[in-house]
Amino acid sequence: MELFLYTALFAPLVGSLFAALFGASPRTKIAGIVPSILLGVSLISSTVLLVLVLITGHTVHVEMMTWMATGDLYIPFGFIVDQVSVTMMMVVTLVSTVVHVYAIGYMNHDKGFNRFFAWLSAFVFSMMVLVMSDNFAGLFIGWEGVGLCSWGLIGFWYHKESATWAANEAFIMNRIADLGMLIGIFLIYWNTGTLQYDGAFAAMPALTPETLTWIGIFLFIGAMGKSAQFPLHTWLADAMEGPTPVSALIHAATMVTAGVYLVVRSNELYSLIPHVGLFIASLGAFVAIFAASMALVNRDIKRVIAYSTLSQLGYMFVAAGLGAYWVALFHLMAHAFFKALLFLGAGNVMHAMDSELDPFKMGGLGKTMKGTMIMMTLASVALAGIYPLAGFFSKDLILEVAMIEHHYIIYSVLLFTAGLTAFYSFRIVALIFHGEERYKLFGFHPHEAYKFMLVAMSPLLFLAVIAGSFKMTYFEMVTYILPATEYHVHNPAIYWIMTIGTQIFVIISIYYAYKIYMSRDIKVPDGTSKMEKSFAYKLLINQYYIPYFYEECFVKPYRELSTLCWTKIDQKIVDASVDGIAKAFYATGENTRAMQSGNLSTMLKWMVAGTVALLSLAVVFGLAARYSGEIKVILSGLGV
Amino acid sequence: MEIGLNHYLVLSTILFSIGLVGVMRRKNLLMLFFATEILLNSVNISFAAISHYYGDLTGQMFAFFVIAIAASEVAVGLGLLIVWHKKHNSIDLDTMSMMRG
Amino acid sequence: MLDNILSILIFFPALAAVLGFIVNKESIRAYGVVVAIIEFSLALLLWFFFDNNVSGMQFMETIALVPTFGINYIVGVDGISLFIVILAAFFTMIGIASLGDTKDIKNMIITLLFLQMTMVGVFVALDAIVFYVFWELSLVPMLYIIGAWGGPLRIYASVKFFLYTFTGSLVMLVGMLFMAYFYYQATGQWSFAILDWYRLILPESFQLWLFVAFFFGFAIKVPMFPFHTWLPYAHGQAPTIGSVILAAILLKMGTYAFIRFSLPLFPDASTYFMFPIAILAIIMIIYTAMVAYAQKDIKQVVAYSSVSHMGVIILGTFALNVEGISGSIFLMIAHGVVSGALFFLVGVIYDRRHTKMMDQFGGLASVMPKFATIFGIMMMASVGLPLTINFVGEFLSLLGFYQQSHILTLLAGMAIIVGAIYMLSAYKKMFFGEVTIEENKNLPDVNKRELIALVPLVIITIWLGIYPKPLLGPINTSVEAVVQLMHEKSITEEAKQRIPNLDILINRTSAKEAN
Amino acid sequence: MLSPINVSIESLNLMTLAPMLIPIVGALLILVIDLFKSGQDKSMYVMLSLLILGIDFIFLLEAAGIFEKNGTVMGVFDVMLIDGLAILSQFIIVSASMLFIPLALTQKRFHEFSYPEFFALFLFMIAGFQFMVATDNLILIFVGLETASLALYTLIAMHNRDKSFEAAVKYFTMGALAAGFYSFGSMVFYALTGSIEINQIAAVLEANNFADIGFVLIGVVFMLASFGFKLSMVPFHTWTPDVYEGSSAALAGYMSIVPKIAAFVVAMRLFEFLIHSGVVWLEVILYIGVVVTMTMANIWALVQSDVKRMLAYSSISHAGFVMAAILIGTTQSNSALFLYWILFSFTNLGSFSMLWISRQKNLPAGQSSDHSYNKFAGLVKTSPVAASIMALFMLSLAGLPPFALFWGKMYMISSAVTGGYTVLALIMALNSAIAGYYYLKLIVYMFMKDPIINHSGNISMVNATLSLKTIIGIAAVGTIFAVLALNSLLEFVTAFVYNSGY
Repeated sequence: MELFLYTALFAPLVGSLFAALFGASPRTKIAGIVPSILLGVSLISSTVLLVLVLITGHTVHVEMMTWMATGDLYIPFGFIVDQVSVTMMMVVTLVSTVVHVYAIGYMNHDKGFNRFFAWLSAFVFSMMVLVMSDNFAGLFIGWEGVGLCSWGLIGFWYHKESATWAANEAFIMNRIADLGMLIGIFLIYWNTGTLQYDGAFAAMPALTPETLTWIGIFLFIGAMGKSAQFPLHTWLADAMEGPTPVSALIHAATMVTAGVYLVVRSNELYSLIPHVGLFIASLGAFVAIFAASMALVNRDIKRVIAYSTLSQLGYMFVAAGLGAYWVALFHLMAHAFFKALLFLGAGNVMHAMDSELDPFKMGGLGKTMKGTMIMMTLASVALAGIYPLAGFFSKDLILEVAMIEHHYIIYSVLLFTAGLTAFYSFRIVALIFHGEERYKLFGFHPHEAYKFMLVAMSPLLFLAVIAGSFKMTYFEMVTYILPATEYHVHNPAIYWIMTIGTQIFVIISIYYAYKIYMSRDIKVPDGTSKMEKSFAYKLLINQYYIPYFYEECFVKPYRELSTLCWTKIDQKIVDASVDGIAKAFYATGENTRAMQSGNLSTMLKWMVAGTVALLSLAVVFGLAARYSGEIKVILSGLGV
Repeated sequence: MEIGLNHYLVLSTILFSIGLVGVMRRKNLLMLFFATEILLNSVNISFAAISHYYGDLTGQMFAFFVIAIAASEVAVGLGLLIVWHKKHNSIDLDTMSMMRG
Repeated sequence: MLDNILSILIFFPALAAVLGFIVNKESIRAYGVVVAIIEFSLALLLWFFFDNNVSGMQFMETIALVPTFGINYIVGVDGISLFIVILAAFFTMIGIASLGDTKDIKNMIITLLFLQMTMVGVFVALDAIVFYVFWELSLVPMLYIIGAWGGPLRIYASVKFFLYTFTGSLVMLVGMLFMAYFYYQATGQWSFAILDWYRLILPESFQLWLFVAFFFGFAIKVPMFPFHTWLPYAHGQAPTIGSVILAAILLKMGTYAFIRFSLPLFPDASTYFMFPIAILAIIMIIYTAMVAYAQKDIKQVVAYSSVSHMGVIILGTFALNVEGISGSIFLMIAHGVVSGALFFLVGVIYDRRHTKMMDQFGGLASVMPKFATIFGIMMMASVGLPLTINFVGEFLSLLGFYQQSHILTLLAGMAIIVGAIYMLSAYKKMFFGEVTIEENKNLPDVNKRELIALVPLVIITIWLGIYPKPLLGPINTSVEAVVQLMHEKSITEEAKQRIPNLDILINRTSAKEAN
Repeated sequence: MLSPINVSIESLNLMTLAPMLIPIVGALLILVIDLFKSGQDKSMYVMLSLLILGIDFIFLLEAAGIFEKNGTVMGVFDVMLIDGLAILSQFIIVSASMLFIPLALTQKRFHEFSYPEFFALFLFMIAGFQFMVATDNLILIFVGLETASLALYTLIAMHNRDKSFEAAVKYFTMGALAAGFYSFGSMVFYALTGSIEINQIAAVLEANNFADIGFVLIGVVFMLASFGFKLSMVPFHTWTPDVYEGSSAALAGYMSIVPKIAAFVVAMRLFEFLIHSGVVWLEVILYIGVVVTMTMANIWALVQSDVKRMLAYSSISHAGFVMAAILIGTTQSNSALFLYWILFSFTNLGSFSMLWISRQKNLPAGQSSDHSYNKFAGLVKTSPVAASIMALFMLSLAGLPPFALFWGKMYMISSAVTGGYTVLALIMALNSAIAGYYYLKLIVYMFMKDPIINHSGNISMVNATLSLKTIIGIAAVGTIFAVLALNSLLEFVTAFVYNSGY
């Protein structure tokens, strides 16, 4: 079994290195194909492992070699394949294989073709390390690795200022979160004495609640960074600067879900500290609606999808926070499929509209791009959670969880968000594929993407449709290690009301979306319409002014402070004082060298003066010595 | 009153001070040498007086040595002075300040 | 041969340098390279015969110099110094090998060889005075290198470098003389041998004063805030090779000396001053990182970044536990490799464009892809990405200090954020965006000679990042001995409980006596 | 009624007198030779005086042997006093002179060496210094002092330049004043104790344990003044830079070593018993004097533009540094003094000889002085060896290990530490840091600047001859390998100092 494990893990690395060989040379198909094939291999071996775990329930655990060992610290390169990680492995390998194949077509004309695949496979490798590692340090390796790769891929078109800026923003924001994670790791080490999952979690029940709370908080800060939870969310939307396959793979399916994975992975910790869990859940709920609201008005299809990702992550955190770890994981998996699909569809559209992103400039594309339309529509349906598609099973489950755990506020928030979700998803679907063909005004000549790209997307489509039916099997499997709580509203009445109600609500929203955005008189907004003048619109389109806020309150001050530190403190104070001392000596010399006037009689005067000075001192001392008694008397008289 | 040791000492101190003042004030090299002579001889007086007071000859020996040394100093000094005068035909101190700082 | 391999390591380059005066100008480079290679292979030999399980000094040699005053020529290596010695040999080698066409290259190479002697000497000396001799002597070649081959401000920079360090070390000398005097009072005989001093337990008040005296010498060398201002000038003006050696080896002398002298000699004082120094270190980390961010000259960025990293090293050193100290020693090596490589890279671009101003570049990634890649790897190493050499060191240092103070470590951890900020923005300025300036349009990519220097460094960076064990093992062994010694020597309660007791038996015997 | 004097020759034991007599006899010999057959070449005189000094040296070894056997020896009506200090200082005096005299054999012809009187006076001067150190009788000290000084004035003047005359006159006049101070001081002591032998003075003063301290201090002040002049302590130092600049580089180097060590020995004899018997005032004054002297001199040296003048100030500062030994007054410090001075004499003589070797006949065009910094700019390009050697001496003077002077500095500072003068130790250390700057300045000029004056090839060697090169070679070797000789030197010095009760 180790063999499969290592293949699953290292095949992507090999692919990446292979592509990297061609890094400098002009684009060659081979640099794209070989990594894709290797990913296929990785996918197969992951499947084998999945089957094994599914059937036998055994887990594979290997320790490759020592990494760091000093003092009491011992960190190996250890990898584990258990129910949780195998899920992630499946998701990662599957989606990335699809994306690779898709990208061969998508990046066809890009001169950075080879570089792209090197980065992409490298990303998959680090993601695999992240999910397969059996200790926190290994996790951190993957954690930083995916950060690096996403930096490289967001900034893939490095000649674009916005792209590179977004890349750095993403990296630095993740770094902020990583610091939290690092501290969490330190806490775990100094309290449990190991960084191995099993050891650490085994030791945790013995620890004091506040220690655990701190650990939980710091680890979650790490998770917030990767999963772009508020307030560290701004980078995700900007990350859409990267090529669309990247968005599909990294910023929808895999990397951003790492945070959820972390929380699920440390469920034993979080189940000890429910209050932190509740906080996570609340934050999740907030982010869900917060992101959805921004998605309502945005005029950039990729950003809309990004926000929806954000909001779906919120759902997952609600589930995880409320202790329904397997639900979170399940939604993670389902979401990965349809969200990737959605992104790839958006990619096709972009291709067709040569990188135009404003849906208002499209419309009626359905005629030219049937395949894409079908896929995106189905994906949106799934996302909206209509029976019997994947979204229904995973998402509504989360609602039920909230209900059963009696967190009605969270429940209602999520419910409302479900409506919003449906609305904005179909808003863009409508704007893109239906209604008047506005793109003609802008002289675009859309065309459907390559066949094989569509074919590549089809597995995702398939899964997006049927994933829901795996629910029970999955439950059986994953609850080997996750707390097995069935979430069922036992009162059938309420259950049905809930379900039907939700469905109706969602459908209504969809209907409204179509009604508004399919109407003939949709114009490209020019900032004149009443809605655009409204405060709410401004607030939303500007992402609640949070990016401006960050720019004003962190970025600018930091830059100014740095300049100040350099020009003022470092040069004017620290350095100047050092030079000042030296200068002082030199100046003293310059000023006193006049003493050496070179005139003989001055010299003689100096000698005599010196002698006289000494003499007077001597006399004073002598007198003092002689009359010491009297002096004492006088001093005592003075009361000294 | 008859003259005691202290009077001699006071006298020599006064002479010494005069010598010092001369050394400081005089700008003429020759006068400067005279002043130094005064210094040494003032000391001689008190040496003689003290040795008489203690009644041993050491002091007077010292005085003799001082005289001898004074003489040789004058010899060297005048030599230098003459050379200087040849070169600059002046023996004013202020002419000699080529080196300074 | 092995019995006095250390002396050979020290004096072989010096001898070669003296003979170098005779060698013809044309073939001096080859000569230098060969000598450096021999030296390096000797260093590797040393590593090969080094016994990883001995915590004490190995290959010790003792020659009486001034026995009446207790000055003896004593040298030896342990896990702490071994790798820095190898690093010094290594950097001199690739430094000479990759030396571009410089004016009077003969003097340069001879100076480098002398410099190598002093560097090796500092790290293997086990007698305070011998240590001091090499410590001071190392200033002279560096002074010459900066002053003769440097930029416009070179004389100011070199003199500042010399005098600043010289002043600090004179205070340190007074401290050493005091230490010897105390030893004399305690035992009735003079001795400057460090291993003798280790046995001396001083009252706390003495420790505090001596610690301060030594601190001046070391802190200026490191350099610690606020004594760091000589460094930007030195780096800014020095030729590439000068900066490389300075950053890679010379700065390590200070941090090494902290571990060799301050900690074992004054455990209580070290505990007493731990927090003040940690705060200084944190200022170094954050403040200099911000200053680095404000720079317009890429070389200055790297210079300030190395100050920032030295802050982490200091922090790890004063964690006073095995994890931290091992981490800081490993980080010394790591920072040597990485910042050395970065200075090489800056030199590469400087040779092409004769400017170091970042606004003169932009979009280089498309012009010089190889260069951009290597620079990228090294930058990522410098911001401490896992599986690069730097991460191991930083992780361990911070991990170690976390035991002493949580909040301070949190602050120090900002290193990974601020570091990323200045490095990434610098990289963005230089390599990303469109190529705007005409001269940059067709710059040649890195050539063979430069690759000779850079490729090994990249390999080391990755290799030791993935598999640090070969270094961490010996380091750990020796550090455990040091920590144990500190614990046993410490007299105050606080020190006793801050410095962990490993209850291991220290064997200070050299390998020879051991078997 | 006077009784006939009857003294046995043994009780005189004239051996004690021999080392002084030899140079005197030699000097007379030279004069006589000139009388009979004038116009001999200088080389003959040089070698002759070298031989004489050699003999003197051998006799010194003899004396040293005697001392090691049976300690301190008095002689010639107990006027001569041959103890460790005397022998050590005479060793330094004679060997430094032996290193100096070959410097007369220069490439260029210099006026003074053509006179045999030069060499005669030189030998007289040495005799004077030897007398000065080999007695504790104030008269004899005075005589020795003056003999030496008068000879020295003349030697300076014989360089026969305006500057040298000026220097001679200045030195002479101030010397005369100092002589006045000296005689007055000794008069005071005589008045107080009725004796002119230091050990007896000490005995008497301690007997009535410093009854009228006031007068003692007055005496001390005048002694301080006169020796302050000899040792060029601030503010009695003003003559030093001018005289050094005025006289030839070689002689300047000589002056920075030999007269000072003589004066140091006397000062040691005179002041240490006072300090040990707890005259706090003197301790304070010396403390101030030492610190001011070394610091101020360093600071003035910073701003000099002429190397020789810089070295003058630097040697003032060194003198101040060493004066600390007398203040500390432990055996270690006193032996540190001698150790320091031996090492210093090597280095300093070496560096002055480097100036001497680069000395043209007349001032180079566009130069205000013989040895301006500019003259040495870019020396490494024209003659690297010379530059390296000069740099070596500079580094040694700056106290950079492992060169000679570092060990002296280290031992001196260590003696301050052990003597309990912590602050002083720090000040001494930091002063070497200040001093570092101006020594470095020369190195910077030589190694890092481009030639300013376009000198044709080896300006640094115009005056070079084999003998000069030899001397410099000796100095350089001594400077580099000092550490090897250090142990034996230290043992030797310490033994001598200790056995003579200091």
